[in-house]
This record gives sequence, structure tokens and C-alpha cells, in this order.
Amino acid sequence: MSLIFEHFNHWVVVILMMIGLYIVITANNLVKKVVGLNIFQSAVFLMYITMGKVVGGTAPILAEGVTQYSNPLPHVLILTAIVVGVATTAVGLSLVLRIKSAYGTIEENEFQNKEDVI
Amino acid sequence: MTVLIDLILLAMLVITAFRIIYIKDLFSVVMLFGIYSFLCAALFVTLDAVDVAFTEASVGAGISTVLMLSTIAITGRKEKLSLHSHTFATLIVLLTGGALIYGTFDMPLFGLADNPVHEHVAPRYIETSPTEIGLPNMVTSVLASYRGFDTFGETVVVFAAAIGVFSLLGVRGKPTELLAQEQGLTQHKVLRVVAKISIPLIILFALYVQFHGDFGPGGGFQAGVIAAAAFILYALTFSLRKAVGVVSPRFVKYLAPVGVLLYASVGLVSMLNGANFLDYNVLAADPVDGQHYGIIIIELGVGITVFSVMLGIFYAFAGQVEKANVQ
Amino acid sequence: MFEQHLAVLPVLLPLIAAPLVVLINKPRAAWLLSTLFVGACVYISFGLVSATMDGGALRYALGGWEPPWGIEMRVDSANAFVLLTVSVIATLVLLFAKESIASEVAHKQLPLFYSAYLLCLAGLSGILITGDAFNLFVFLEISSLATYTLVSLAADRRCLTAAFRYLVMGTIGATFILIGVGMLYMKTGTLNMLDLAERIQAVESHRTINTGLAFIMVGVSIKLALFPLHMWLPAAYSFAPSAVTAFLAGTATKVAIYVMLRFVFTIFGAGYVFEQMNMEIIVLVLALAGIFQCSFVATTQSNIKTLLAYSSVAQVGYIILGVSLVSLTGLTASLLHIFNHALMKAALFMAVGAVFYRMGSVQIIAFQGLGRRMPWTMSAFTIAGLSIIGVPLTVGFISKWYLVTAALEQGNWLVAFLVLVASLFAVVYIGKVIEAAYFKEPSEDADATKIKEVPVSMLIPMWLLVLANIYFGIDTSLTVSAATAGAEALLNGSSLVGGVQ
Amino acid sequence: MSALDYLSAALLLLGFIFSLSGAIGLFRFPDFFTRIHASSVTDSSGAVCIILGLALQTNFDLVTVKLLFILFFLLLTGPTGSHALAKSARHGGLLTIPECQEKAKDGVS
Repeated sequence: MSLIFEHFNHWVVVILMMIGLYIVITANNLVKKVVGLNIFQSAVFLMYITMGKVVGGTAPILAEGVTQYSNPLPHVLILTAIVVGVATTAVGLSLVLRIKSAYGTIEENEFQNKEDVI
Repeated sequence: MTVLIDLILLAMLVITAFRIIYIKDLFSVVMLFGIYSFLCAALFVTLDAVDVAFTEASVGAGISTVLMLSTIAITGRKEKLSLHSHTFATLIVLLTGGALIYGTFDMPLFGLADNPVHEHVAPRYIETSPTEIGLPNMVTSVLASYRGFDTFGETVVVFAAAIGVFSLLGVRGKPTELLAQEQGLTQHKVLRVVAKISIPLIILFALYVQFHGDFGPGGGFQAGVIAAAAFILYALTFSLRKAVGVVSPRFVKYLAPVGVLLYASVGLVSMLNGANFLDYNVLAADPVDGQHYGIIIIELGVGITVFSVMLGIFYAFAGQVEKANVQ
Repeated sequence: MFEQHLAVLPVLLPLIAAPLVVLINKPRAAWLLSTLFVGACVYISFGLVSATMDGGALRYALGGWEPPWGIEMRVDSANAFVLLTVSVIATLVLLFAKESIASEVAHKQLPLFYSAYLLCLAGLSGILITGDAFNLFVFLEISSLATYTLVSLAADRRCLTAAFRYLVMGTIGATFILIGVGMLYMKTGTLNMLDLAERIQAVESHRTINTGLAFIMVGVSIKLALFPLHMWLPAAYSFAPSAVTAFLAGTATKVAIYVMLRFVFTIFGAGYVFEQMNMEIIVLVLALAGIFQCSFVATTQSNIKTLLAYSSVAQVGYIILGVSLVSLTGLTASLLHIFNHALMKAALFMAVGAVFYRMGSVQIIAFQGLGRRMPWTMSAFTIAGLSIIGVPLTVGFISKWYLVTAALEQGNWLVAFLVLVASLFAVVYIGKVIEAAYFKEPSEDADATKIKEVPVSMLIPMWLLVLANIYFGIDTSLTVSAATAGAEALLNGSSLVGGVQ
Repeated sequence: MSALDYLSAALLLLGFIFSLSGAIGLFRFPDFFTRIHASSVTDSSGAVCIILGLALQTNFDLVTVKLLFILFFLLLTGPTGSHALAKSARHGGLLTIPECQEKAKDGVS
């Protein structure tokens, strides 16, 4: 029983990652693909933050009377990763907009037919 | 008790994400994604990552959602039927998921203080950073000093995104070239009054977050996003034309590299003083003072770049929406 | 002062130049500034190669924080060698790009192009020299974002879908690497590569480490376009602006291969990856499958850029094949081929770019009769093509020689035989182009009077690469000794801990 | 537990009830306007109760002030948001249920 609770976070993270990946692969619409990528990445962020948590600890900001802090390093890494994520999202969505104006559609099955077979 | 909250939030996350798979209405998808981000942020708070929660809320639920909404405003809000092979996707997902689950059985248990993660590198940050760097917020210390080069890279990533978006969508022209069409929510008197009250407050809050990040949650990145959000709100309620009149896209385009250069210049000054790149100890006679100066300046650099890039990206997207509306 | 900062300058110079270029906002000045900074990178890389030749390593603690608390840059003979390759290619492509890009990208966007180019170079150099696993991810994303931008700048609308596909695949790959690094961090508590290597040995239960290894290998394989995860590459290379293709073909996949080498040999240890996990069999099979499948597809293409792109995937297969042999000779062959393939592919793509500059097309029909009209370009293409095939007196021969030797060393006759057979495919696809250029009459609709040789500024970098192809094919002492030093550095990862200067 | 604690608990409970009823209303009410009515009114009152309840739990220092700031901001933005939403819906041509019925009747006759 304790195994379930101790690993619950990890498993949920895995499920979320897989949902994100599934959306990326199956989505026909490019915007939805970007949403899927974001879900996938957020799940990874959750994995990092989960490992930084110490039960009974507090946020890593120095305070009187606190001896146990959670680990600040994963927080720093994920701050960086979130920024990377939004940067990718912005570039991806601008590509979607350009694709829309160039092809008139952002549904994958529709524009792939017009494209030369690579 | 926190475990219970944790479990409920996780369950809600899964439900939200699962729902997104099946919904074909993109507007709902984007809204659910915003909710997903907020849930993530709430979860980060329960996991003690307040800085991360702050960023996730402002970026994931804020900027990303706004960008996605402006995209679907142009591309339409319906996803058509998917023709992809779902068995292939299911196979890949099961394979990857299986590998991950296999990996989890060996993972250190959740939240124990003697996990390897907490033992090797992290104790130094927790124990000595308040004296070495002199800041109570350890996240800021690690972010800006110990791993300052990562943060420099992060600022450059934001800048790279701006280069990408500007070259793809173009930087908006001068205000005079714009279409005369008056946009904005002229009908919404209440909204405009409230926006007028809250915009100065938001900017004030951004400044607080910028300069108080050493002591509490916050820092250049969050502050930049919040400040950009104030101008985005202005553009949405009072028309893009007016917002462009206040902060022009050209100005934004030239401001973005300035932040990166400001960050780099701190490192170069360290080099001139004979130390390694981004070594703040040599910036003042007393190393702790030097750390403080260095961190304030680099956070300012981050704030400037993030603010200008986020606003610039919004202008680029909003310009596209405007163009689409005219056609 | 200069000496002291040698190890960080290859990243720092382009990172500072990129925002300056945007501020200047004048195409000519932007080009000049970029070339100056990138040229300086070449000079520094030479310095790094000579400083690490004796098997030592340069370490540079950023922010003055000693690792593993801070981030360190770490240059040994392996990454110095790849770094030199990357910066040389970057400089030559930049010289080539001045005319070529001006004809393919809108004038207003040129400063943004140069900025993205510099960011890409900075990202690639950062990946090469960083000694921190997470920092590697950050630089990976810098280079990736810049690459998506570069690919999408072409005039052909298909570059947009290619860039988007690349973005999706690239982001998944990078996120996989992030997952893997997270798992390593979870078990060891550190992110510094050397520190990781030491502490992984001490981990007793291996499941999480195994999963981390699997995710990192898959993520990197997407980035380096290992068969069957290569599907983004042909599209991206075919529709990107010519200069960008030349640059990416010479650098991006090479850097990704280096990342794989670094993770396998330095962090996990060859013994763990290959003896305990038996990865070499999977990698060997995939490499051979990639060589044959993509070489075959290349022979069927009529778009020459696509043809060369598939050839690139096949050549990646050769490099990975060398790694999978897990021997000093095999690894030397891989490193040599990283350098040599960069020389030949950049030259080939430049030649194709030159044809595009004059003809506005890269279909095989456009090449007909060009042997007489663009003699310099086509002879450059021919020599570089011979190099791809592996004709003696070119660098291609040297790579293949070492690869076959490595295979024979282990008594692996089959692999050696297959490598030679695969070269026949190269004869077919390169021969196709040469035949069109020299033995066919120009197609009638091409206006013969307009077609003439491209400007000298495009020919010079192209011919420098071609001459390098021949020079290093005859005098191999420099490249082979650098590659051997690099291979030794990778194989004896642990001994380097002591060998710090 | 002091009197303040009891007061705080009562406020928190009240806030909980408000929020819950809002959520139920969101599901049970028939159309957009009634639903936004349910959610916006209870949201604001629930937020007031919860934040006041939380404020009573603090030591009346900076945290209390911050909570009050949050309350001020919520009171400013929450109703405005619902108002803008409802107004946009109205401008977009969304009708209430009685109006729909009337229209249907007109159409028949």
C-alpha cells in the first residue's frame, strides 16, 4: 500500500507524459499538436519538482525556525525549462500561422496531399 | 493533509489532460490547457516550488494561452477528423510508458529527506548560500549565481524565440502605417475603467517582483512576463493601435538584445577584473556585495529581455489577427 | 587574460555577436560582424585543439563556482576536434552565404538571419564544450530554436511544414533527453558530467539508470537522425535555404553524434552501455539498416538536395557504425568521418546552392549540361562526390579505410563487406548527377546565355573545402592524430579526471 | 481554539459552501446567463469569505496585508470578467431562455 502512495506522483507523471505524447502523434490539427507538446513538457517539469520535494520541508526561502527546506536545484532547472517551453511554443505557433497563410489549412491530412512527396 | 490535496490535484490534472485528447473544439482545448497549467502551478505550490509555480502560472496559463488563442482566432477553432493510425500511436505510447513505469520502481521514494537528490550538491546551496551570496531566496541564488550560465542561456533562448517569431511573422510597422480601424472593446465601459485602475497596479507589481525576487519568490523572468501582461491587457481593451503608440514594436525589437547584452556585460566586467565569466565576487570590494550587485543587474537584464520579447511576440501575433480580420 | 578564458570564448563570442547583429540591423555590417566573430572562433578552436593535443583537458568554472556546484566548461581532445570542425564549417558557410542568402532571403530579414545563424553556432559550441548535463539541454534548445528559424526562412512554402515537423520531433527529442538527465539526477544528485560518471558507478540498482540511458539514447538519436528516427531530416535539408543546409549538414548532426559519444563513453561508460546493456548490437543493426535504406532511397531522388540529405542519413550510419564496433580504431574512424563528412557534405551542398543561385532549381534537370556552363561549381561537386564514394586520395577513402580496418580487426568480415557494398549506392547517386552535368544536353527551356559561373565569393569557400578534401585525403597525419587523441580521450574517460591542466 | 479561530473556521466553511453551490449551479442551470450568474456571484462571495477566514489565521503582519491586496484584486477582476463575458455573449447574439421561447413562438405563429 505504501508503495502505491510513494510512487503515486511518479505514475501520474508518466500517465501525463503519455497523454501528451499521444496527442502529439495523433492530433491532426497543428495547434493541438503544440498543446500536446506543452502537456508532455509540463509533465516532465512535474517529475523534476516531485523529486525536489522533502516531506515536512518548506519552500527554499530562508526563514527563522525552519530547518528542513525542499531542494532548490530542481526548481532552478525547471524555471529554465519552462522558459524554453514557452519559447518553443511561440516559434511553433508562428510557424502554424505561416502554414495557414501559405497552405490555407493547418489540418495535417489536408496539406500533406498538396505537398510534394518527400 | 497536503498528501490529500496533492492527490486531488493530480487526479484533476489527469482528467483535464485526458479530456483534451477527445475534444475537437480547439477553443475548449486551449481553455483546458490553461486550466491544466493552473493546476500544475497549484501542484508546484504544494510541492514547495513557489518560484516555479509563479512562472508556470504567468507563462503556461498566461502567455502560452494568449498566443494559442490568437492563433486559433486565425486558423479556426475546429479540428477535423483525424486520419492517423491510432494503433501506431498507442503502441509507441505504451512502449514509452512501459519503459518509464519500469524505471519508476527503482526511483527514490517520494519526499524522503535522504534521497540522493538531496544529498550531494543541494546541501551546499541550502546551507551556505545565505552566507556566500547573502540572499534568503535560495532559488534566486542558485539561478543567478551558481548556475548563472544556465540563466544566461535561458535569456538567449527567449531572445532566439523572438528572432524566430520576428522573422516568421515580421515586426509590426510604425503606428502611422497601421489600419485606421479602431479596435478594442469600446463597448465595454466597465472593463475599460477596471483596466485603467489595474494596469498601473500590475506594472507596480511587476517592479516589486523584479526587485524583490532576491527575498521572496519572483525575479526577472516573472516580472518581465507580468509587465508584458499589463501592456497586453492595454492592447486588448484599448485597441492595439494605442498600445503600439505607447511602446512601439521597433522599440521592443531593439530592447530585446539590450537585455541579453546587459547580462553578458556583467560577465565581461568580471572577466576584466581578472575572474571567470559571471563571477560576481569581484564586482565589489566585499564578495557578498558583489554577488548582490551582480544578481540585481543580471535579473534586470533578464527582465528587460523577457518583457520586450513577450510583448514583441504578442504584437506579432496580434498583427496577424488584425490582418486576418481586415481580409 | 585571453589564455585564461580560452575554454568559454567559443560560446561567448557568438552569443554576444547575435544581439549586436540585431542592434546594427544593416545586412552588410551584420555579415561583416558575424564573419569576424566566427573567424575568431576558428582561431580559438585551433588554440583549444593544440592545448588539448597531449591528452589533457581544459576546465573553466563559470561564475567561479567549482563544479559540481557551478557549471563548468570542459574541453578535451575529443570535443576540441569537433569544435574545430564546426567553427571551420561555420566560417566557410558564412563566406558562401553572403551572396547565396541574399538571393534567397528577403533583404529586411538578413540581420535576423545572421543573428539566428550565430545563435545556432553558439548553441552547437555550447553543447560541445559544456561539462554539465543540464546546461547541455539549454544549449541544445538554443541551437534547435535557431535552426527552426533558419530552416523556415526559405522562399519555398514547403520549408514551413518541414520546419514544423523538425520542431515537433526536435522538441520530443530534447524532452526525452531532459527526462533521461532527470533520472540520472534523481539517482545521483548531481548534474556535472564527470561527477555523474563517478556516482553512477556507485548506484546499486540499475533500473532507473537503464531507463535514463534508454531515453537519452532515443532523444539523441532523433537529433542525430539515426534510422528510423530520421524522417525530419530530408524535408528540413531539402527546403531550407542552401547555405543553411550546407551549415546544418556539416555541423548539427555531428554535434548530436558527439553528444551520444559523450553520454555513452564519459557518463555511462562503454562497459556499462555495451557490455551490460548490449546496446552495440541494436546500434549496429540500425546503422546498417540506415546505410542501406537511405542510400537506396537517395538513388531514387530527382531533387538533388533531397538526394544529398538521404545520403547524409546514410553517412550518419557510417559514423554510428564505427561507434558500435567499440574499439579505438572504430572510434577513430567515427571521429575522422565526423570531420571528413562535414568537409564533403558542406562542399556538396554549397555546389548545389550555387546551382540554385543560377538556375533557381535543384531538380536533376537543372543540372543538365552544367559541366560546361559552371565548370568550377561542377568540378567541385564532382570531387566532393568522389569523396563521398570513397575514391582514394580523398578524405572519404580515409574514413572508409579506418572503418573497414576496425571491422576487420574484430574479424567482422560481414560488416566490412557491407560497408564496401554500400559504397556502390553512392556511385549510383553521385554518378547520376555527374552524368547529367557532363553528358547530357541542357534542357531546352533553360536560357543558355544567362547561365554563367557563380560569383567568386561563393567559389572560394567551396573550393577551400574541396582542396581540404584532397589535402586531408593525402596528408592524414593531422586529422588522424587529432581523431586518435579524441578517441583515446573518450575511451579512457576515467583517466581524464586526473589529467587536468 | 480562540474565538478568532472559530470565526475563521466559520468563514472558511461559508466560503466553501458558496464555492460549492456555485459549482453545482454551473452544472445544473440551463443556459449561459443563468450559469454565469451562479458562478460569478458565488465566486466573489466565496473568495471574500475564504480570504477573510485566512486573514484571521495570520499573525496580522505583512501576510495579512498581502491577503487583503489579493482580495481587493479579486473583487476588482472577478465581477469585471463575468460582466465582460456576459456582455460579449449578448453582443454576439446569445439569447436568454425566455427570449428563445418567445422567438420560437413568433416563428410558429
